[in-house]
This record gives sequence, C-alpha cells and structure tokens, in this order.
Amino acid sequence: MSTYLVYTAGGVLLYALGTYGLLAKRHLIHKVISANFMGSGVFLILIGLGNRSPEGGPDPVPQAMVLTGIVVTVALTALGLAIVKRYYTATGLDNLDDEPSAGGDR
Amino acid sequence: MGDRRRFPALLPLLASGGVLAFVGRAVLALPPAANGLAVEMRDGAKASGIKNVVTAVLLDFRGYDTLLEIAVLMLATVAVLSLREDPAALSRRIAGRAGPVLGALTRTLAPLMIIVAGHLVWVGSSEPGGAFQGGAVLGAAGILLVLSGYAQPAWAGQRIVRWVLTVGLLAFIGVALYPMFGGGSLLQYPAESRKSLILFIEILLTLSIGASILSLFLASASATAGGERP
Amino acid sequence: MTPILPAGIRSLTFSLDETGTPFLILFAFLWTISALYAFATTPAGERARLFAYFVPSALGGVTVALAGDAISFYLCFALMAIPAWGLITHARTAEARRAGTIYLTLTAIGEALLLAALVIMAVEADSLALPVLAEAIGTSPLRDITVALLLASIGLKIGTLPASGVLPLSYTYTPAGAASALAGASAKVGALAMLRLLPAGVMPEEWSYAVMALGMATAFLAAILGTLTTTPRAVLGYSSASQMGLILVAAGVSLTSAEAAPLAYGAIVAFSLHHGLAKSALVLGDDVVSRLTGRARTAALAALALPALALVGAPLTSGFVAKYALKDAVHALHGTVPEAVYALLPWTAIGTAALMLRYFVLTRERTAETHVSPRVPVALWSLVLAAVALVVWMWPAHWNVHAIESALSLSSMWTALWPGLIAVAGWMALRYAPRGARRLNGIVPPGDVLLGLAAAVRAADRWLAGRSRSGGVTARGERADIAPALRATERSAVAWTAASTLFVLLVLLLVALSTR
Amino acid sequence: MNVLAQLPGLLVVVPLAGAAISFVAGRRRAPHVALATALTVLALAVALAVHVLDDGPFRYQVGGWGAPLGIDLVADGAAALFLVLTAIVGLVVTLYATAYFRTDDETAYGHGLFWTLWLFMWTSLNALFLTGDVFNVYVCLELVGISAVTLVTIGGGAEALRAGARYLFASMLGAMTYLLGVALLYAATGQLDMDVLRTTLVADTTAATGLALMIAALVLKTALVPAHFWLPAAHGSAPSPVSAVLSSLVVKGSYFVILRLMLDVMPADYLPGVEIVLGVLGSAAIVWGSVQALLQTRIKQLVAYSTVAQIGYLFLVFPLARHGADVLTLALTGVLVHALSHGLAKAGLFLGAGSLMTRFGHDRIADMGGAVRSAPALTFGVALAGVTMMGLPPSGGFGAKWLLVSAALASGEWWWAAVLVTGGLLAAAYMFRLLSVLLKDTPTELHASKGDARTEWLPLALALGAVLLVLAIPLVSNLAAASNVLIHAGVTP
Repeated sequence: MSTYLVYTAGGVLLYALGTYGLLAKRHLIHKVISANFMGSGVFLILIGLGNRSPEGGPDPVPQAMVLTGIVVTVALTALGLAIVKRYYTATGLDNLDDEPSAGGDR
Repeated sequence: MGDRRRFPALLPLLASGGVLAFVGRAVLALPPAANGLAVEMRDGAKASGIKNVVTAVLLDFRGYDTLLEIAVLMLATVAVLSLREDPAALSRRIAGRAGPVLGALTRTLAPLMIIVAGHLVWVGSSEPGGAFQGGAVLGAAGILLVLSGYAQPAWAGQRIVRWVLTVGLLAFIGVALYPMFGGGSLLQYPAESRKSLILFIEILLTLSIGASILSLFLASASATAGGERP
Repeated sequence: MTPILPAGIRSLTFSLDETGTPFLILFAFLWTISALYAFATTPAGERARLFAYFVPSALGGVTVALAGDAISFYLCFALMAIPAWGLITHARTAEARRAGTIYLTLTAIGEALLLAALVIMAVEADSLALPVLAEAIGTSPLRDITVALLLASIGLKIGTLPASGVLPLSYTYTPAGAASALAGASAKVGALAMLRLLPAGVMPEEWSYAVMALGMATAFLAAILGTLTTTPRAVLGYSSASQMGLILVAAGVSLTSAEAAPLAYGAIVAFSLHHGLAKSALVLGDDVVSRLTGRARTAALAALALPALALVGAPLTSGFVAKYALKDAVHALHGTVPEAVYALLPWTAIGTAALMLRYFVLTRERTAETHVSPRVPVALWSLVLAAVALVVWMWPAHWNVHAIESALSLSSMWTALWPGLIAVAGWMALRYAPRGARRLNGIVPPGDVLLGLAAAVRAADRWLAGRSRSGGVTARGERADIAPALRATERSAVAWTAASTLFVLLVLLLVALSTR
Repeated sequence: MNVLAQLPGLLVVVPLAGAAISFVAGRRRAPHVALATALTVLALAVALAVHVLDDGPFRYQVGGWGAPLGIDLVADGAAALFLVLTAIVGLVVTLYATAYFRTDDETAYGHGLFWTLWLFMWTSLNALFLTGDVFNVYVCLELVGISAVTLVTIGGGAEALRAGARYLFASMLGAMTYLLGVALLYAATGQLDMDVLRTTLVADTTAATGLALMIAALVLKTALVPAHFWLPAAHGSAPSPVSAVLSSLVVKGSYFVILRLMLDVMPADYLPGVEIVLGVLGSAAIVWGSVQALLQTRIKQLVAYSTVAQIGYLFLVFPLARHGADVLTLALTGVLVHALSHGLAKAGLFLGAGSLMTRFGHDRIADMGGAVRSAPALTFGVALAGVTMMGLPPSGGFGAKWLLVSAALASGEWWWAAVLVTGGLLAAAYMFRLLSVLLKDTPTELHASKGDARTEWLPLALALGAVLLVLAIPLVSNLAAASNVLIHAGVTP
C-alpha cells in the first residue's frame, strides 16, 4: 500500500465520522467538532492525494488549498462557537430539537 | 418533540457509511501517480523569484484566494464582535494583575513570542512560515497579556483595535489595486518590487491576523461568570 | 433560430388591417365616450382612483385591435382585462369586491388558458404573427386541444355558459361611464380573438355543432336568467351574454366550413359593432334617466327605445342587419344541427325583447340620484345614440349587401317583428299570472352559479386553513383535515437529523447516478 | 488605468474596500460608506454589462498569470446580469436599511456592524458571479455563508439565533461537501480552472464523484427541496433587509455556479440522470413550497416558502438543456429572466413585509386587515410583487413563464409546462390569501410614527422594476446570448 493511500484513507474515514457526528449528534458543540472532523478529513485527503507526484516533491497547490481551508475553517468554527454560546444564553438549549439541555454532560 | 425519537438512528449511520464507500471508491480509482499542477507551479515560482513554492502559490499565483481568505478572517472577527453579549464581561472577571509566577512568565514569554512572530514572517518567503503562522503566535501573545492582566480586554471593538484589525486587509487591497494604475491587472505585482510588496503585505497582515485572533477570543467572553444562564 | 423568442418590445408588431379597422373605430369611440362620461359623473375626489385603472385598461382595450403578433395581442388583452378589476370594485362595497374577486379569478384563468394556447400555436407555427398562427394550428396534431383552450378562454371573456354570470357581475357595480366601456368594448375583444386566432374550416363537423349548440343554449338561458334579475345593469349583462352566444354560433360555423367562414366573420364583425354601440347606449341610458326629472326624463325613456329595438333586431336597425348576416352564415351549412339552429335563431329575439322590456320597466322605476347637471351626460349619450342609429347606414356594404337590401322587404319586416310582439304579449299575460310565478322575479342574483362557485371556493379555503366554519367550537378531528398533516410533514422534514440525512442521501444518489 | 478592462477586478475590490472602511468609520459614518459603495458598484456593474454587450465575454487574469497557474475571472453576459441585479437590489436594500436600522441602543443590531457584514456579503456575491476557478468558489461560498449566517442572527432574538445555528450547520455541511468534491476533482484532473476543465474533462469515476459532490453541495446552498430545511427559518426570522438580500440574491449565487458547472463546464450527459433529478426536485419545490406558503400564518414565513417554490423554476433549465441549442436558448433566457424578476420582486416583497410588520407591530397575516387604508403605496407594492410571483402579464415573471413554457413545449416534454402552469396557479392562491387580508377595508391602528417614506416607497419601486422587466427582455436575451453557456453550446450571438 502506497504511503499516500494511508493518509487518504485516514482522511476519508475522518470525513465519514464527522458526517455521522454532524448528522446525528444532538449537542451543538459536538456538531461543531464534527464539522471540524470533516474539514480535517478533506485536508488529509488533499495532502495525501497531492503526494502522488512522480517528479519528486509534493504538489504545492493542494498545500495552498489546505492552508486557505484551515484559515476558513478556523473562522467558521469561531463563528459557530459564538453562535452556539449566544443561543445557549438566550434559550438555555444546547440542541436544535427544543429539548432542554442535559445539564450534566456539558 | 425531538427528532431523535421520531427519526430512525440507523439512517445517519447508513448515510455516513455510504459516504465512506463512495469516496473510498473514488479515491481507489485514482492512478497512483499524478502531477497535478506541481511542475507548472515550480517553474512559475522560479520565474517569480520566491523560493518557497507554497508561499508563491499562496501570495502570488493564487493571491486572489488569499485576499478573499483574509476577508473571511476579518469577516469572522466582525461577525463574532457583532454577536458579543456584553463588552465589559471579561474585564469584570480579570481583576488585577496575575500572581508573581505567571507575571514573570508573561514578561519573559510575550516579547519572545513577538520576536518569533516577526521571524516567522521574515522566513516565510523561503521556508515554511508566513503571515498566518506569525499572526497566530502574535494573537497568542495578546491573549496571554490579557489573561495575566497586562492588557485591557475592553479594548476589543475600540477604534484603535479596529484599525489594527483592518490595516492588513486595507494594505492588501492597496497593493492589489496598485498595479492597475500601471496597466496591469489586480494583484499583478511589478517584477522589480514583487518581493518587497509581498513582505510589506505579510507584515501588516501579521498584525491584523494577531488582532483578529485576540478579538475572537475576547469577544466570545461570557456575559456571566461560568457561562451559566442568568 | 426563428423568433419564437419574444425579443421584447422591439418584436411587438402593431398594424391596422381590414379586420382590425372596425374594431379599432368601435373601441376608440366607446372608450373615449366612456372616459368623458366617467370624468363628468365621478366626484372629483374619486377621479384619481378610478382613472388609475381606467387609463391602462383603455390603453390595452384600444391597442388590442392593432396587435399584429401573439405577444402584443396577449399583452393588450391582459392590460385591458386586469385593471378592469379596479373599475368593478370602485364602489368599495362588499358585493362589488366579491364581484371583483370573481372577475379577477376568471380573468386569470382565462389568461392562463389563452397563454397556453398561444404558446402552443407559436411553437407549432414557429412564428408569432397572428395570421400565421391561426393557419398553422389547423394542420397541427395539437389542433383540438388548442382550439378547445382558445374557446374556453374566449368563452370566459364573452360569458358563455356556464360562466354566463361574468358579464352581469362586471357591469352591475361599475360606475356608469366605465360600465359602458366594459359593456360595449370589453367582450368584443373576445369576438376579435375569434377572428384573429380561430382556424377556419379545419374542425370536424361535430366539433362546430357542439360550439353552435353551446352558443344557442347561452342565448336562450342567459335571457331567462336575465329576466329574473332585479337591476337594469344585471339585465343588460345577461342580454350581452345572450348576444355573445349568437356570436359563438357564428364562430362555430367558421370552424368547420371554409366557404361559410367569410359570411360568419362578417356576422361576427356586424354583431360586435352593433351590439357594442347599442349596449353602450343602454348602459349609459339608465344612468342618464336617473339624473333627469319631468319631461326630459320621459323623453330619455322614449329614446331608450332606439337601442332596445336595435338589439331585438327591428327592421332598419343595425341589429336586423347583424342577425341577417348570422342567418346567412348558418344557412350556408347543411345538416340537422345547422338547420335546427337556423330555425331557432329568430326565437332568440323573443328573449332579447323580454330582456329589453324588463330593462325598461326597471329603468323607469329608478329615482333621480344626483343634482349634478345632467348636461354633459346627456350630450355624450346622444352621441352614442346617434352612432347606433347611423351605423347601419355607414356599414361597409361588401360584407353582406343582401342583408341590407332585404332589410327593406315586407316579409323580412314581419320576421323581425313577431318575436317582439310575442314578448309584449307574454309580458301582458304575466300580469295575470298566479302569484307563485311572479315570485320568481328577482331570484337570480347577478353572477348566478359563479356566486355559488365562489362560496364553495371560500369554504374550501377555510377548510384548508384548518379553521372551523362556525368559528365557535371547532369540529377538528371529526373531519379528515389535510392542513395539519401537511404542516407536520414539513416539520419533520426540516428537523435537523432527518433533513441533513436526507441531504446526504441525495448526495449519494447524485454520486451513484454520475458514476454508473 | 483602463477602467473597462479592470471592471471584474474592481467589482470585487471596491465593495471589499467599502467593507473594510465601513468597519473603521464607526457606526455613524458607516451608512454613508455603504451608500457610496453601493452607487459605485452599481455604476461598475452597469458598465460591465454594457461592455459585455458591446464586445462579448472576456476573461480577467488576476495577478497576470492566467489559468492554470493563476485564477481567472470570467465576465460573460449571465454574470453581468447577476451583477447588475445584485447592484440594483443592493442599492435599494442599503437605502432601506438606513431607515430600518435606526436605533440608539448601542448593542442592538450587532453593535452597528450590519453595514460591514452587508458589504462583505456583497463582495462575496460579486466574487462568486465572476470567479472561474472551482476552489475560489469555495472561498467565496464561505464568505457568503459566514456573512449570511451572521446577518440572520444580527437581530439577536432566540428565534433568529436558532435559525442562524441551523443555517450555520447547513452551511458547514455544504462547504465540506463542496471542498471534498474539489479535492477529488483536482486529484483526478489536476485542474481547478473551469475553462480548462471544460476542454479537458474526460469520463472518470473520481472526477464524476467530485463534480456530483460539488453539485449536491451547491444544491444545499441554493435550498432546493428537500435541502430547503434551513431556508424558511433563516429567511423568516432575519431582519427584513437581510431577508430581502438572502432570498433575492444569496441563493442565486450558488445557483449560478450550478448553472455554469452543469451547462458550461461539463460535457452533455457527463453526469447522466442528474439533470433529470434536478428538474424533478425543482418541480417538487414548486409544488411543495407553494403548498407550504399557503399554510403559513406569519407573513415572512409565507414569503420565505414562496422563495422555496420560486427556486424550483430555476432548475427546470437542466432537463430542458438536453434538447438542442434552440430549446437551451429559450430555457436559459427564461431562467435568467426569472432570476431577475424574482430577485426584484422578492426583495420588494420582503421589504414590504418588513414595513408592514414594523407598522402593525406583529407578523400575523390574519391581523393585517386594512393595510391598504393607511399604507396604500406599500400595499400596492406588495400586490405588484405578487403579480410577478404569479407570472401575470405584463410582468417580468410573465416573460419568464412564457419563455420556459415555450422551451418545455418545444422540447416535447410538456409536463414541465404543466408544472409551470400549476406553479402559477398555486402562487396566485397564496398571494391572494395575503392580498385579500391587506386589501380589506377595515380601520386599523398602525404605528404611524415609525413609518418612513423610504420604507413605504422602496418596496414599490422594486416591485415596479420587476413588472417593467418585461420591457427589458430583449436586453436580457442579448446578455444570455453573450453568456459562455450559449456561446459554447454553439449558438451564435
């Protein structure tokens, strides 16, 4: 198995895990973290697949994309946390299902 | 009324499994060797005179992406500022300076971090590094200063901080516009001043990125201690 | 590519042709008179509100005669029809508003049907020019459905059964000036559409027989409904519907026979001109009468006889010529149905005569309403009356020379007179009728079945809104209610886990499809 | 500087500079910065449209490198159309907002940061309409997403925050799906530029998977049923000027990218069956959105569901595009006219709804009787916008319907025409439900003091624009002819 496939497979797995979390986890912080999983998954896939260059050295374009992607994801995550927090202060809810927050597992 | 009760829990699992299968298949279908744009980029970087290819891609070839990326970062900062509940909240929680140990550590670390940030920017054109890395360190230094009481958290959102936040983007816009007056297109740096212009942007960006990270932290402070509901 | 694409304002073609000319003259004359009349009789404070709707409507109503392609025809047609809603609801009473709503709904449906027909025709003909459209649809496999769409749309415009209530509804509450334009010109746009859009001589006989039968049924039934209503305007509305039924008969003739088509077209034009002027004179008439007192009132009532007689088809009037033209057209067809229609045609005049009597009686009872000087209304009205009297003599003779000649013969005088006499006799006899029969008087509200339909729609709307009819104790649960079910479906479809999973499944579907 | 040649770059940088300056200008001066920016961008957008009409589409090489090394902007007829729409709606919304966001409370409405957020959103929309690079699309989408989510929550109410959170997670899901698609596409082809992809794309599992992921992500951002789950809450609970922009412009941004990927970048039948799925979902959106609009009791929810329905029309172009250049021309012109007329009318409708809500002090449709008495121009504006929604003539909506019905009939697939007609009737139903209340002649008590001439007349101006659009159809069809989709399909302009 080639090296690039290890990274890529890890990325795919991480992405699928993140998808499940974003879909099924109720707590909003879980959702934010799951979305970060998805992002990291894609970055791993980009880096992994960008490492197939036979001319020696990795492809710089996916690296640049990942750097841009990381900054964007950081921005999105910051916004996400701010909204989740404000939503919690305003309603006392930590999910979107209108169920009271579990309290203990915060 | 939660959708968890109504909705079979198996379906999200199936859906994620499907994602795994389809993406996995797509990845495995790829040939094990491919160049992408690696060769073109390397040749282009030689022509542009920037030794670090990734920096060349980020700030030169795809500098437009980076311009918008800076916009994303500043936008997120503005967004979080617009969501802040009580600007004075953090000030109330950090009363006075830190104790002797943290104080001494801060006095040692903060200047060091600022130097490291400067170094990261400087080496960015030839080795891994650059404005984002530098900015992150700078922002961390700022957070350290605030938490240990050397800087006022209420500064976030003030006019001077706003200027620092914006100056990177404004400089980038200015540099992007500058070639247009010479008949070039947006971000088409003149060959002779390419390196110095990029360094100029990088330095101001480092300041703004640091301010962004600090503001993101400060603005999300809770309205009440412990983050509990009033 | 050929321009089925509306290139917009630049592709709109306007031109004047032989068909358009009489309509243009009629529309321009009637809209001008009614504008002046409405201006003179509307209180200054309400003028702006009325003319905000009147001006666009008139603009569309006049230019429709000039439209040379499908788009401009449709635009003018709609421009006239839609703002007319504002004229109908001008009085701002509950009835007027209800009439307006029904009118607007029917208009919207009619526009949609016409649009569907025009689009099919434009695609089939690969052109937008009106003459090409009608020709191309005759040989198209979509011919039947297109003609049906056209007839349904025109039927809604001219008040064919079962929509016979649309004309009475649109006249009854409208201010007199505007009403005269709606009565005289609006439905005639439907007649123009027949000439412009219906293909000639291509439909099977059964088809056109059905159309003719529908026309005759409308002519008779509308007359019966009209005699049972209680306001002069409503009577006039039903009379229009009845007359428009006769126009539909002519359209039926043209659909199946290319030889009879010119005769039928002549009849449609004749009917439009004659009926437009006479009906306009009558609509203004009851308003003028209500403004007069004493001897002037008597004189005005007497003058009403001129348009009334014309409608009945008395000799030497425009109505006589129009009816003669229609008879000639029907006569050109052979078969049981055309012959039956031919035999029944004179009998429709009984209905018209009865309507005119009823109108006369109701108008005579109207009391003087305003103290505004009646000078301008009377002058304008006289102009229309003069047009009614003179139009027959200005007739472009080549349409039907025969009709004009025979108008002077004795036998034809008799055929024109007896229906009127029967109606008068019937009216006299009614005075001695049992009380039960007289109670029928006034049982038809203007709008007849349409009102029932509208009530049904409102009930359905309430049901959909999940509200109970009584407003008191709800009967929820006893009746299967679809609205809560729809709401609940949407609620669970937008719940996060369900919705996002659905989206990921959509992703998988797209990927699976793409990589087959 | 040759301004004409620099227009694409300026259309991105000018509003971006406006956003930055408005942030440092302070809350008092920010509205002036926004207005000045709006006027400049409108002038630039119109100039670009004229330039494209005169000289045809052109590419703009940012940084002077050119694809595949650098990023190219593409200025074609369709892009110019959306830019002009954005500029017109943007200017009106900016004017409206100067009246709407007047408050002395320091913490209200996001600490006065509306203007900065709004100019960032404008920048990102312009960038999205112009970009020719699939990764750059990702950055633009995130800019749009972050600004849109924040603007939804700017009012600060619990409902708005909940809607914002849902919107945020939907946005994240879409962004990640899109980025994964780009990663796979780049791994398979080694290209990011749309024009290079158009000429080099060959059948390949990975590339097709990537493109399908990208299309799906954009479908989520465009809120096509069943991926509309985030839209009604977000558009319904945002401040009205924000709702107007979200409904009339933001969903068009991602739609525009779908349009280019499906009809320009990919060869016909590259993703077999996807165009049918999009058409079917579009039809479902028309019916389901309208039915839900009919059931709403609150005015902005009704308008938001109407957006769900109207988005459906935009997707009918994809199945129709398989039927040759003539049908494609008709259908594309149709959806462009629809996008324009819906953009103007929906913005007018949301602004109108906002003014009504301010005046009544609530958002219940049932209790809005008598609006016509105290706010006739406002009610007239809402009614006119309704005319376009229903597709009644003479209006832009009518022109769009005409073109789309013609295309459906010319393609021989008449059922799309049936969907269009049904959609018109359903739109009439829900608009009449609203109008029948507003036009009631009952006396009402309104908060007259809060009314400002701007909030009464601007909705009417937009609605009038949507109606008069019917006169601009030749212009739109010329711009459509100057779009890369048609030029590459072999239709000579």
